[in-house]
Amino acid sequence: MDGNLLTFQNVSKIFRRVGFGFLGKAVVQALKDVSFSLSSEPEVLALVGESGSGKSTICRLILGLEEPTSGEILYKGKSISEWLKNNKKDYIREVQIIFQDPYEVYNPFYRVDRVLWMAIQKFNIASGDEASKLIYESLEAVGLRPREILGRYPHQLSGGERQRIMLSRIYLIKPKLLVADEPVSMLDASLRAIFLDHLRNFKDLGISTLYITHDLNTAYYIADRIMIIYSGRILERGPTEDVIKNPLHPYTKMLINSIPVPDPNKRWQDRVVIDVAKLQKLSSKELVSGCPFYNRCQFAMDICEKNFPSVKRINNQEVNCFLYE
Amino acid sequence: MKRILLIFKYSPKLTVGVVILLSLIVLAVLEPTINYYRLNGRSSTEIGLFDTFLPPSREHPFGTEAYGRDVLSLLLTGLKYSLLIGFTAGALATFIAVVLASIAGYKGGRIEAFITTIANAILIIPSWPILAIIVLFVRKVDLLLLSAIIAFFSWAGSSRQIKAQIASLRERPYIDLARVTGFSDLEIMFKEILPNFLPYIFVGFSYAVTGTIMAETALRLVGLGPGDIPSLGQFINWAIYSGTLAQGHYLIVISPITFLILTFVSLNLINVGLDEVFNPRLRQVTGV
Amino acid sequence: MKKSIFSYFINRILLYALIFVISLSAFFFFINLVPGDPVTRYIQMLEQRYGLSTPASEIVIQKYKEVFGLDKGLFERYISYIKRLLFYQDFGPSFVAFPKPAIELILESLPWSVGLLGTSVIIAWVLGVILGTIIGWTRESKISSTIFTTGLVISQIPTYLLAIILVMVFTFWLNLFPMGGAYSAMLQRSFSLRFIISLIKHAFLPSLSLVFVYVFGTMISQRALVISVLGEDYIKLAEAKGLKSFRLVNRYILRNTLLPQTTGLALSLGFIVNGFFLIEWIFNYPGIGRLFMMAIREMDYNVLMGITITTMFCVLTANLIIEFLYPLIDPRIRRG
Amino acid sequence: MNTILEVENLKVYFKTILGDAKSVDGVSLKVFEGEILGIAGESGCGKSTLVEGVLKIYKPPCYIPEGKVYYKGIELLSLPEEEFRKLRWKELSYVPQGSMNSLNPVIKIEEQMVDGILSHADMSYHEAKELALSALNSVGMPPDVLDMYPHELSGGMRQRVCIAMSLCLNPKIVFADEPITGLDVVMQKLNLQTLGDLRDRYGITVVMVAHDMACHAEICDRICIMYAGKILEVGSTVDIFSDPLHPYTKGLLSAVPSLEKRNLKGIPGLAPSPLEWPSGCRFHPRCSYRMKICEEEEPVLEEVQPGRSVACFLYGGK
Repeated sequence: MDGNLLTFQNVSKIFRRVGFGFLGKAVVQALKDVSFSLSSEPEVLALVGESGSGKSTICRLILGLEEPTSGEILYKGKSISEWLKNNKKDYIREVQIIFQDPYEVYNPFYRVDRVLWMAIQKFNIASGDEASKLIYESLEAVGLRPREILGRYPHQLSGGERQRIMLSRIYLIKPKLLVADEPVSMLDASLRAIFLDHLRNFKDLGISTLYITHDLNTAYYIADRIMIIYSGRILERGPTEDVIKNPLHPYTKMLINSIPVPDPNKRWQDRVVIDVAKLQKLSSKELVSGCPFYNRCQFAMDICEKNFPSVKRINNQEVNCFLYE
Repeated sequence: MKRILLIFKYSPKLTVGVVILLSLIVLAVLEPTINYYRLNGRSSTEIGLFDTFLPPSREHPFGTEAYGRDVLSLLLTGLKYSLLIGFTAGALATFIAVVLASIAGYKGGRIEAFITTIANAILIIPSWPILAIIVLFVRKVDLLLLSAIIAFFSWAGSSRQIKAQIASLRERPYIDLARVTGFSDLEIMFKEILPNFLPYIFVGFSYAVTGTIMAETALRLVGLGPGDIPSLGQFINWAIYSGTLAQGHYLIVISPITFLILTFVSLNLINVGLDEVFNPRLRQVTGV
Repeated sequence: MKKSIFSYFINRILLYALIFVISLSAFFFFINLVPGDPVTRYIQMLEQRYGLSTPASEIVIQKYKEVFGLDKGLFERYISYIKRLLFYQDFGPSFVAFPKPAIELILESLPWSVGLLGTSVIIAWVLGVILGTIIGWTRESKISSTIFTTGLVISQIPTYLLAIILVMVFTFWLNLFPMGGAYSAMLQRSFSLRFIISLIKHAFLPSLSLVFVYVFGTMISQRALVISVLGEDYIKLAEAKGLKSFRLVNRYILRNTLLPQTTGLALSLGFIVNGFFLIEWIFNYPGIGRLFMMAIREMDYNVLMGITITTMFCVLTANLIIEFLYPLIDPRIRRG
Repeated sequence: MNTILEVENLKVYFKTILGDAKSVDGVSLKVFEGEILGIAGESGCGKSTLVEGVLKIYKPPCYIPEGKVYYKGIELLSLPEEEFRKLRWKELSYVPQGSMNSLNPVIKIEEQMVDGILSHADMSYHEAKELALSALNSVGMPPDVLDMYPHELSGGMRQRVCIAMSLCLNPKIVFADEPITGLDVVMQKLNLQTLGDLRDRYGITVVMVAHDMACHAEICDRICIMYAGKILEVGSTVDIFSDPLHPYTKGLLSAVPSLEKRNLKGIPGLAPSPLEWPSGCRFHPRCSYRMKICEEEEPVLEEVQPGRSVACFLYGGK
């Protein structure tokens, strides 16, 4: 037991797409040597990366929807495959998720409250009157009026309402670990803040959250710690304030520098320069042994092409970059 | 109930299709009763009950044919048997299609590729000559065997339709949600996926019914298959071989053809109507 | 990039060869496992038809079986059948026209079928695609939706039933078109105008019964494809570009429906051929469809087998040719 | 400042079986020559439909029950289709949404760029290709892109091709509809700056629709805030950000996350449905300054300061 809630130990994931026929299959390296952990104290850890960087794969690995190609994922010191084999019920009760899409996550055939009833039933949370009391309570806890929600079909509710029902589902189950996979990317700005506040308050219920996003802004708003992932590799991690105010990795710097500032008096002063030809070459996803950011990095050195740097600790932050070797 | 009415209101095609098909089914179901009264308990296929080629009259609304049988009675009997074979073979074919498509769509990977290839092969290869040879050489063909043989060659089309749907349903996040709520594979199949593709199963079924009735009619038209089952195809065969056309009694040939076409058209209207109603893009607009 | 298209072709050829061999084998065993061997059934049929009172002796049946190679074990028969087929393209002798080989009968009728069917399918498909694109593009207008509804009904008529109706109306009732044969029996084969007119006159009704139904069938599916393409973002941009209607319809809409529409044609070929067997029979057109019906009446086993296998081969080849066109239609296949 | 485009009481509705969805419900708006105008608002407020309505590139069941659009004094919506077609792309050009597949997947970029040019300009294929090349060059794309198919380019690159395409004919106005949604931040910045260049380097007027206020802050001169099919506030970017007037604008701005401040505030309540907008001021159910009159009467968009309009009873609004 390392005392952590969740630990990734050198996890890699390779997808092989099987096509029918006699020739041709595609190999995609989604994750490479990913290691991180969530402490047993409730915290919000943000995993920030572009689309296709492998963050959704991490989410599916944790939920047991995929298996790692190599490396191990430990939950409370025991590997996930072991959990799923012996104590599947306990595991899925303790590790839950909020999906990105508030529309497709509801089966259009059923009423929306079914997701709550099913959770109660499958996890033996309560029965009879107490169950409906709990459902009322959990809906109210996320700011919904139960009477306007119960008995409705998914298409009768707005995206904001539906996503909040997902929140109330988590409130009902009270897992130990919540994986939130881009939960606000399809919500309007005016609703995001309210949603994120609820998510942050889950910490008080003893729920740790892995907040997966492409948006540094919301990560900054909600997370205690931030991890930056790029092309299947984690490049930098550390306390939110430190990473945002003092980014170390060139990629993190570029990200922060590219975010538009909502203040017309602080417009961008520099211009983005991108070598299009280089970018085109990069688009083919191959198994690279060097730093995945090599092609776009303005500080790229020869060593970066073939080798990937080990973790370097600077103050509270950890970074994988040869600039700090 | 209100939702169902809204569906019909939204799609007139569906309504027309359902009305026609239901009328045909009612006619087929009432056939024994109607014919009992009209022919005083005699069989509609009995030869020489009346004079040959009588013109339409009150007694014989469609006249009589070359062997002195009442055309209307024969039509109803034919309709009954055609629908019976169609629905039996169609149900069998749909069953095969649903099972195989579920396995393919849900498991994916090599199994899916294998089943798809088989289905495509059956779809591509002209099945009618094979069907004809089998029926020709099998000594005793009864209704059930005939349906089974036809079904064997007819599942591929509906399987294609259904598989595409399952494959798209499989990717939906609510399947993942069910999984992390502790649903088993079977529960997911029956509780999450099945209800959503019931309309598509019906679409597959009606394709299969159309296909099997067409195949059966074609077989009977050239005189293959069990002679004791007077389906509409058999009726047309009798009419053609007794020189009905040469003598100018067109109504006798036209009427069974009309019944068949009505069946096919109504099934297709239902298909198109269901697609209009359940097409996800339209669904957002209609809210049903 | 060159490599990927080459491997695509190889891949397709192998796949079709595999499908052919498997369906051929499945078909062979299927037929041979059906109880009652063809020779016995054939002799029984002769007995019944000519009212022979004394049944044929065992020796005669045995003799027949030897000639047709039916005396050996199932697997042995299979091997020798495949061997003959692959090396000599031989289906064995015909029962009825003995000792004329079945392949000769088939090769005599095949060109008529391929010619008539090929022309009809191409005409029907091209017309259907054009019509479907037009009514899809103008789907709001009254005329288009009327055509659509009419097409919905017509496309459901089986071709062979339409053929019966056409024979009834044009041959028996109006006496406008001749019945039977590919050309008038009084004419010699030649390149004269009279012969060609006769050829067209005989082919017109069989062709029409197929074209009429498939034009509307293709039209319906093309309309659906056009409407789904119209919802794509690239159409919105193309409209914003102010393209002329013809270019928009031609290069942006039609072009993008071509791949699924061609796939649809490939998949429905078998079905079309099924109906065509009956059409030839109804019109007494001298193709393999009619030959097949004659062989059924006479229970001519080798001819039946031969026709079925030939049709399989032709349809699979047609499919392969269509799939070879895919890279021309869709660059995503061409470039990996 | 010259007005180059004027929209008058434009309505764009969608027919549904539950009645009309009034996506754009009476919008009046002026676009000045040489400016970058931002149209902001949340999903379903009708901002994209507004652009489609102005360019008349919507499809049934969408229709325009009333409204006028004047471009250099010509009323566009009543123009014959062929006359309007001639204006599109040449004068009024368009950049589609970033995340979507806006390029025809089966023909080469070259043909897609050239056919837009040849539909409007009387020149040879070769000349058109030269034009396309120089347009690509001006957004920093290499010439070999012409020989590619869309699927060989990344999302951000495709978007740059679209921007290059839109300026081939040197149009007067470019409408950009959510031009950077779905792109990664670096590509967002690059493409946003390129859009800014259209005005700075070629003097093209740009109308940009985007839901992210921060994007507007980066490049826009003026911003129009839309809510529930109506415009609630119009003003210069600096004014809007430093002193938002309408309660909705205030709420929207405090909900914009940023790395500068770690506090966010949402707007309570939910967005209304276009099938049935609220009575009176459409924002009143969610507004914390709500008065009695807000439920009954609809405020009018009115100029309260020079170049600054707002539709709210707090500032008159009658």
